[in-house]
Amino acid sequence: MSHSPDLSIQMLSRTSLLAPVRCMLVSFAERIGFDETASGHIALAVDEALANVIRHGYSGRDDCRVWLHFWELHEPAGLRIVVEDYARQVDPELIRGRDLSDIRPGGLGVHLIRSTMDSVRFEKRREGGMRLTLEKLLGAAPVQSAA
Amino acid sequence: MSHSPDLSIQMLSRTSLLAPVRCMLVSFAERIGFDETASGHIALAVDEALANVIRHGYSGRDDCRVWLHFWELHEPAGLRIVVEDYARQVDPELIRGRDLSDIRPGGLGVHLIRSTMDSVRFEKRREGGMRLTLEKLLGAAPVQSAA
Amino acid sequence: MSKSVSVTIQSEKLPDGVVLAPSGEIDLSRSPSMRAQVAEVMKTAPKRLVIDLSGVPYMDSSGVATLVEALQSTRKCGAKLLLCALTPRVRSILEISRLDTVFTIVADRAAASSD
Amino acid sequence: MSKSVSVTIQSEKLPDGVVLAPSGEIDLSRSPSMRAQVAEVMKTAPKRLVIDLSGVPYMDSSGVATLVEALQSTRKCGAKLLLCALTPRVRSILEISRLDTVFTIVADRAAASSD
Ligand SMILES: Nc1ncnc2c1ncn2[C@@H]1O[C@H](COP(=O)(O)OP(=O)(O)O)[C@@H](O)[C@H]1O
Ligand SMILES: Nc1ncnc2c1ncn2[C@@H]1O[C@H](COP(=O)(O)OP(=O)(O)O)[C@@H](O)[C@H]1O
Repeated sequence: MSHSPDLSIQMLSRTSLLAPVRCMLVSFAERIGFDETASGHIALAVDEALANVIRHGYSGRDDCRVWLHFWELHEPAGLRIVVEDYARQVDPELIRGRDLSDIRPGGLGVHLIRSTMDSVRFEKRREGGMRLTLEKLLGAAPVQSAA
Repeated sequence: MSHSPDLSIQMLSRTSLLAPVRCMLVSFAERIGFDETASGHIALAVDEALANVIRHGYSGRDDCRVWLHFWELHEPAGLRIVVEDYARQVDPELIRGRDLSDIRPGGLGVHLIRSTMDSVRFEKRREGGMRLTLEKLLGAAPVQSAA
Repeated sequence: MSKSVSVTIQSEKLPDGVVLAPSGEIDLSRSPSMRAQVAEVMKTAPKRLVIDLSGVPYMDSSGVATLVEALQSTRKCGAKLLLCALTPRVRSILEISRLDTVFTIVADRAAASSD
Repeated sequence: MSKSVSVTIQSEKLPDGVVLAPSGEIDLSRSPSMRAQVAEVMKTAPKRLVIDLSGVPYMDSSGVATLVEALQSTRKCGAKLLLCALTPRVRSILEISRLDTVFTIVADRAAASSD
């Protein structure tokens, strides 16, 4: 991350803030050149990531902090989003989607993030908490159903 | 400002970021209970404030920083928005709308901010730059044409 | 805990069941309210539950989980669940989740009330 | 400087002038493009300039400034400027700015082409 983000958000871990963040992100992605479908997928991925930080990382507490950073990427064009928290640390290997053929409520979030974004990386932050780095390029392969 | 904001934004002084911020703000205001018209007015006020920081404060440079902080207010219900910069300091007295009966392009921003928000305060920040504090309460008097 | 925001759901009686038409974006702040309202309706033992999604421009995985729960509880009672009038984003999330073939999805309320 | 984003403006010829129909939100990132396109059209010396705002859900004071400039340049040439099909937010900003009585505002393109 050589240069500073175009835009950063610091928010409380409240589900009522998911909608404002999605709205901002759809507009940001559309200005970069993503079409309506792709912008919607980007907003969905971030929504799922935030929902997981709130539910799993912070166990549903609404007074903790989450940071989001947004970059427009050039050559190739696209965007990068980083989600950071001070929540419970988990081994990145353990954050994975379940078998979709087992039809049950829940367990779709990580699948949705992986299938809508081109690059997804979870890591433990040295200072505590987790970091998720998402990237999506303009004109990359369209979204596929999760395998 | 006793408690920390619900949501804060740090952004570059780019006009392309005005739209994402407006979108976020409309959604934030609607969740608090403002109707479509009032939410649109809040987004307009912040849009005008940011445009002024970019044009007047930072002379159109697009690599400077602006901070926004948003609070939902309770008893009475409403919202507070603070816009901060490290731009040129101006005497708050000098930031005022012009006579509207003189029809010419420009000079409407401060009028729009004052007529759409219930409380508007410009001040010099001790650490440099300016701070604008805006408040709007739910169920306050409707917006009037600027006098 | 985060406050849950209530979802406005219109309902309409059918000869053999009920249509529910939620409106607004169904995300983690709203799905608990939708889940509660679906559970309430299931107590009336409908033979057919239609969920008209025309008023739902966006749904995340918590909304999808609510639909899967509705599917499971209708199956348990031998009732039928039909989804209708999906907006593009809602259709997309069901497709990515491979649930578009698990649910019975029809074009509109008329088709859902009479198949 | 911030990049200006171009506004898509459709245009239609009238017997005595032209209709311009910009689309999208007109804010500080877009008003320079709209200003340039209006100036371009004014070079053709239309007797009537109609700006159809049905595709503009939002406009800030920089968009309003562009309209005031258009008003001034049509007046200078003895031409007529008409605004039509205002969306609620655009009407509201003109009202707050006390410009709703300064501009000639009509309901739709038909009314604007023939008054
Ligand atoms: N931010 C996070 N912090 C901790 N654990 C997480 C996080 N995100 C995901 N996980 C883990 O990954 C699993 C799969 O997440 P997901 O696919 O979103 O399904 P669900 O949240 O419905 O269980 C979760 O059950 C949880 O154990
Ligand atoms: N953030 C700011 N920093 C410095 N000066 C400002 C700022 N905001 C407003 N002003 C001053 O107030 C005047 C009125 O602003 P405004 O009503 O928005 O009209 P305009 O920007 O079109 O001149 C500006 O011309 C400028 O001198």
